[in-house]
Amino acid sequence: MFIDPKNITMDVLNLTTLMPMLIAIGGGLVILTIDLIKENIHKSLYVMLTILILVIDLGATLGLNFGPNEKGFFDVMLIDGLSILSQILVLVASGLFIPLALTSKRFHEYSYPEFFALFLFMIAGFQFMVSSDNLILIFIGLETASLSLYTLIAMHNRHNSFEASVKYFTMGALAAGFFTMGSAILYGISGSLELYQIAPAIQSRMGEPGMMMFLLGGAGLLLTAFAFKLSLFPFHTWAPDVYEGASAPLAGYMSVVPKVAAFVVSMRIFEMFIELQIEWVQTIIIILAVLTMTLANLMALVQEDVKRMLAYSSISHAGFVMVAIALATEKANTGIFLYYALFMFTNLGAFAMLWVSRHKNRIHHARYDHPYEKFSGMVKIMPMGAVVMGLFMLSLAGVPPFSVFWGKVYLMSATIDAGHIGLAIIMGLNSAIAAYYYLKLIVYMFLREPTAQVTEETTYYNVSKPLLTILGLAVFVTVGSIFYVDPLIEYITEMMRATNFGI
Amino acid sequence: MENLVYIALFAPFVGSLFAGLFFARSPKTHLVGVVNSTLIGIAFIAAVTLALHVAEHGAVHVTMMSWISAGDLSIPFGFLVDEVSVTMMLVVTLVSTIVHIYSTGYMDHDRAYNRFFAYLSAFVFSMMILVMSDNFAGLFIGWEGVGVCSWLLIGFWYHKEDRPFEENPSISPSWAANEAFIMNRVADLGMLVGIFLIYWNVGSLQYDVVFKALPHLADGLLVSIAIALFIGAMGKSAQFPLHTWLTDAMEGPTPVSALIHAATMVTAGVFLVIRANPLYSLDAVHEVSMFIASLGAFVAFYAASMALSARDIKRIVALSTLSQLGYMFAAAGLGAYWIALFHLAAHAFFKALLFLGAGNVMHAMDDELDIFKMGGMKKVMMGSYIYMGIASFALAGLPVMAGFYSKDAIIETAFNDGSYIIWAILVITAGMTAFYSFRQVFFTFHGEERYKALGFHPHDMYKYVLVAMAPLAVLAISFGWFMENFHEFITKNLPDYEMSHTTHHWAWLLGSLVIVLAVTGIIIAYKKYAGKGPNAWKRDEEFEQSFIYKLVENQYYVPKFYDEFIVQPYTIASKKFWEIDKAVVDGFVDLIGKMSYKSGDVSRGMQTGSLSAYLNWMGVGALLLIVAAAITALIG
Amino acid sequence: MEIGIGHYLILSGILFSIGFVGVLRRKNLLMLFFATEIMLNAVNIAFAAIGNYYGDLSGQMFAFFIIAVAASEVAVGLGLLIILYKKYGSLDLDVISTMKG
Amino acid sequence: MYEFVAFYIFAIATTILFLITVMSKNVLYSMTSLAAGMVLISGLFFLLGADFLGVVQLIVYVGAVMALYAFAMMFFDATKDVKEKHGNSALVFLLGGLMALVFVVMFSAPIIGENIQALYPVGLAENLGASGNSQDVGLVLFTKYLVPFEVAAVMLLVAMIAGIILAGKKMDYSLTECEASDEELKQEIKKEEV
Repeated sequence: MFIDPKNITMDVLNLTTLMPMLIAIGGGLVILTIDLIKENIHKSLYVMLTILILVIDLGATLGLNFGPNEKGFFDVMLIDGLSILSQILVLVASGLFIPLALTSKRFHEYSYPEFFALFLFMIAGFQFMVSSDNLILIFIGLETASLSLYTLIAMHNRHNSFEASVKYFTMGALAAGFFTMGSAILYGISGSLELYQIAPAIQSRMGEPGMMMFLLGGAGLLLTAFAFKLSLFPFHTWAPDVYEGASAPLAGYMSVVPKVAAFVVSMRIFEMFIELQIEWVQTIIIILAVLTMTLANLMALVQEDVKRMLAYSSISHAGFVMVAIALATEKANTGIFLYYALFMFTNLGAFAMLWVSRHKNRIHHARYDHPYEKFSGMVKIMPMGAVVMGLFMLSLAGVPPFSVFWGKVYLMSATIDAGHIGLAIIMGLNSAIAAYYYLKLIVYMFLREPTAQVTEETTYYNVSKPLLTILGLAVFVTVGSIFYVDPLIEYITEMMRATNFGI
Repeated sequence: MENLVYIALFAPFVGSLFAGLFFARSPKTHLVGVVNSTLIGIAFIAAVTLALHVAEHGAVHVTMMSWISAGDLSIPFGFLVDEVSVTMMLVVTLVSTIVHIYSTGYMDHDRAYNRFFAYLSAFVFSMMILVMSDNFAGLFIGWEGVGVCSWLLIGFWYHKEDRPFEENPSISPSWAANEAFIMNRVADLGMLVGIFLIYWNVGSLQYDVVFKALPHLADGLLVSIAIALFIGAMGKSAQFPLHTWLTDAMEGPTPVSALIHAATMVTAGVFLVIRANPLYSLDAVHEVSMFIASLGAFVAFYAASMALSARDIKRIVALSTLSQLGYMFAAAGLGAYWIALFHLAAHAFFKALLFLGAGNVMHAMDDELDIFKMGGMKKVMMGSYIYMGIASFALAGLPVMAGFYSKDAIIETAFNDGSYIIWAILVITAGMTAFYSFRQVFFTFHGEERYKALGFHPHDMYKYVLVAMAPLAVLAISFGWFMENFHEFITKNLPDYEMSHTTHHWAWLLGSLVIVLAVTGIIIAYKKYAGKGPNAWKRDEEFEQSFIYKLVENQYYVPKFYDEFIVQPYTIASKKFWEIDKAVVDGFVDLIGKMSYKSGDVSRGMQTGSLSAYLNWMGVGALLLIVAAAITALIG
Repeated sequence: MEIGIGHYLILSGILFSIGFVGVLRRKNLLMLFFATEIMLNAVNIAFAAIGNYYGDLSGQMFAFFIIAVAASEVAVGLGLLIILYKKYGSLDLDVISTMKG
Repeated sequence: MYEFVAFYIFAIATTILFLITVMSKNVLYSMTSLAAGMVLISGLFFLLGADFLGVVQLIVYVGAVMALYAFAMMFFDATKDVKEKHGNSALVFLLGGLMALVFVVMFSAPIIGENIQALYPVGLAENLGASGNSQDVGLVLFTKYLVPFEVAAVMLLVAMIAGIILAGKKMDYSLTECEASDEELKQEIKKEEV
């Protein structure tokens, strides 16, 4: 039996859409190959190589043509503004994260070249996830990224990190079940796996009896899967433990990059539902968002460990941003990216500060690596460090004119514009509660006397030049936000206009 | 030009951050002083360039952020550099540059040297926002900013104890700082009301939009807005009855007094009235304007009378500031806005000079303020003597000096307006001004060397500081010569004020009258206080017991009145309220706090650490969503 | 009697729920993984059935990829289990709960 | 009729087998019933005309995945009964039952749309005279779904690396928890390896 070769021209395939991901995957393979050829190369080579690949990847991403209908490879790939924007965020955050490997002390995960290969595969996974509206590719990209991430967490090689990894993994597997079931229902009612075809199909069938059942059921299942990824209440339970178990930089990274990717897919899916006038989805998302930010804030209030506090605060921030999905306006969507672009530097900076003072064993507390006591009187020992950490805390608390403030204001104004005044008030109240636990750390750092264990030696334990560079960069971006926030908004808005939302 | 605007605005801010962030806790370093002075100097150069640009091409308007818009509320954050604001910018940056340089010498021995510069630069930044803003919101932000910085700087030596000063009620820097802040808050409330009224009725806070819309508003409303805004101005410019904070604010370091409580911040009220001139020149608010003028004249006289008997060298200068602010308000109230602005600028130069001179004396006398303990210091402090002499001549309004032109113009305005009472008060005050300012000079620099007996060894300031003060001295002398140019420049923006023919006709007489009075005042002061040897001045105990002296000495008992009738009852009431508060409000707040903690603890319970429980939570969540979906779908 | 798509889908739903019960109920990690496999298998039936009734291959495609994902998850999951077992000496979920609060 | 009988046999059998998987206390029983259930599911795939999928199900699941599980089971020596504490079994079954109920209610409604066109219809290769599920699958998989296919390859590579690393010997030492300097540590590891 013989099948005729299909005649497919390169133009139709639009192969360039694949470039960024191919660079990341190729880079990962190069690293694996180098390791095969010569063992025991110092990790700084891999770090540099990874950064190089990330830069090339970023260049390729920026060089792509994009638009609402820029598709490639049998319409599996979709390079619209949303995709470009999120890829930029992912790559920039990764570029900030990787140099944190160059600490003065050796930690387990960085002794593997595979760490860097897996990291690049993970990035490729995220890139696929955001540049497609095909549910299959989204799923595969998601799983590739997640499986790499589970491994990266476990490679930190402590009791806690295995526990964290297993918890994340198991709940992730359950979420995968929900995602696929939700996709099956969407497929059932529309006969397609591509969002741009699903939306009109659903629209034409809206009136049919029983259709609501499927729509809401499917939305509920998908929402479960993404609420898990975005750590919304009550699907957030993994987050604090995983952040605690992972190394500090990875925890900071996880509070940004996977969430950005998940937000992009949520925007594509749930805003489609909202555009179809299914109010239930909107209501449920608002309820989840409000519950998430409030409860996470309350729980952050009673934490004894700074890293865990930051974990809960990241959950709360995610809840805050989730409101924008429910609004589904251009301004709200712009706000999501603005928020994460600003939050990224501040939060990674804060986690990097934890990393600077990270010890191999816990000298301050039997269980926690970063209890509040560790930071008491820090200003006397490490004045610059205390000021920097204080700046990050103020920014996270939303104090003007630091970066996160603009994100908060923009999102709240988008909320008011959409007519949800009450919601905006709840968001404001939550920011007020949040300020309390950020200030608690500042109080510890500036107003307390250092305890006996806190010395110069212990606070500077893990510091190195690259870490300081990253911190400096983060401070710079956090403090100087007033100067670039306006053009940033313009850029994001422009990208949002070049986006395909299915309908 | 846009860049220059930002440079002028942000150079002080950068300086403040530089000193505050990097050196807040490090030991004193001259680097901070030099860098901050340079940055302010840069701002000054930018202001000069902008002034030249404005003179040639007209106003520069930049919008920094236009997107802070929530719902219907939209507050563009823009800056307007026109003839009025650029004048203010020049004054502010010039005086603050010199004060910064001066402070590097004056604060040399202070432990908190770096902190001082952080605050001082922050003040300049706030002041720049205040004058450069193109809307009332920005103005208010700057207004509050200077208030906060002033609070920080008055209370700079917060660690000083309350000191029992026999002539003074016990005043400490922190007490004075709080007093200034609270009085200003009271006044700011009025201003805030004014701003809200404008926003509700016009729907914008942009100056140009507001002023265009004003004539269409109801008369009553306009009067309310005018009064509300003026209350704000009264607080910041220390007009009666909110004036007591200014003299007490002298507890702050002297450079602060020179910059904030003489040259710049206290003139913000005058600036506000000048800025809002389209409002205050409306017919509907004529009464308010008249009130402003009358109050100004009253304060001018009132403050001058208190200065006659004051013994504290800084307090005298402060009271003279108060008096001169009265002059400015009188001019502004009478519609001569450009003259008010001219006097504001001239006053800033000579008053800053006077204060810095007084600072030199204090520095030399180990912070001794009582002029009765000084005398004959011109031998040891020639530089300061010349500067203070020049400044006092300017203040007294002797010919050729800056003060002569501006003050004379104000007095002429009053005459021209037909407000003869105001005119008379201002003329008499001019004589008193000459007397008390020279009383101070003669007490300090002439006569018997009383300090020797007390064991002081005064010496003059560093040379470079004296050199740095020179520009102020030059301007104190010569600023008046440019009155015509200034007039031409500023009336492009502000309404002109024309003198009538009669006034022109009598101008020489009016001028001479003032001069004669001033010279008389100086001569009396000389006779009384400058003598040496047998004619040396002796304390007249009997006179000091007289009612009038007591009245003036005690500032007309206004502070005492405040203390007895406002502060004390308020304290008692506060104590009562505090008790209630502790029981009810505090309890309530505590309850909220406890509840948040409690609910945090409770919700923390869901985080048992067991993966099984987590999966259950997730499962329950998913199920709830799906069941809710099913029910919703079945119902509707 | 005709077997319609509804039959397959209901079967799929029931199997999914069985897997779900397993996930909620199991305390042994290995057996918990079995339950997730059941859920994925249930979804596969749904995809195959819908694809069949539309006469469309996309459903089968999704099912293929789900199988691939399941296989990968097993590899990573078992790796994690082994290392966890080495450290904790147990696969009981209640034992592995040092992080809480 | 044939389809009817086959479906019910497969359906009831898989349900029972999977219930055993979920309920059994013994890992061996649990795993065996899971494998058997998966075999029966491949039968359902054949019924649905998805021949290739059925074959893959058999090979990958029953062949590879179950072999892995069997290996793991031996590693953990979990042949004996597993003790599990069940706090609230009733609640779990209630939740599961509720979930099943919702699915039953949901899927009782007609899901298939009348005017929906198949995008990749079965019988793609029919006009070439060669029909068969495998060929159709191949055609679609290597055109439309080539990208996901390749990404899945990367995913499998990731899984392989993850498995090797996590189960590898190097994980027995934790650099993260060891305060010794890098040099000492290397020596120690070398010694241990020898």
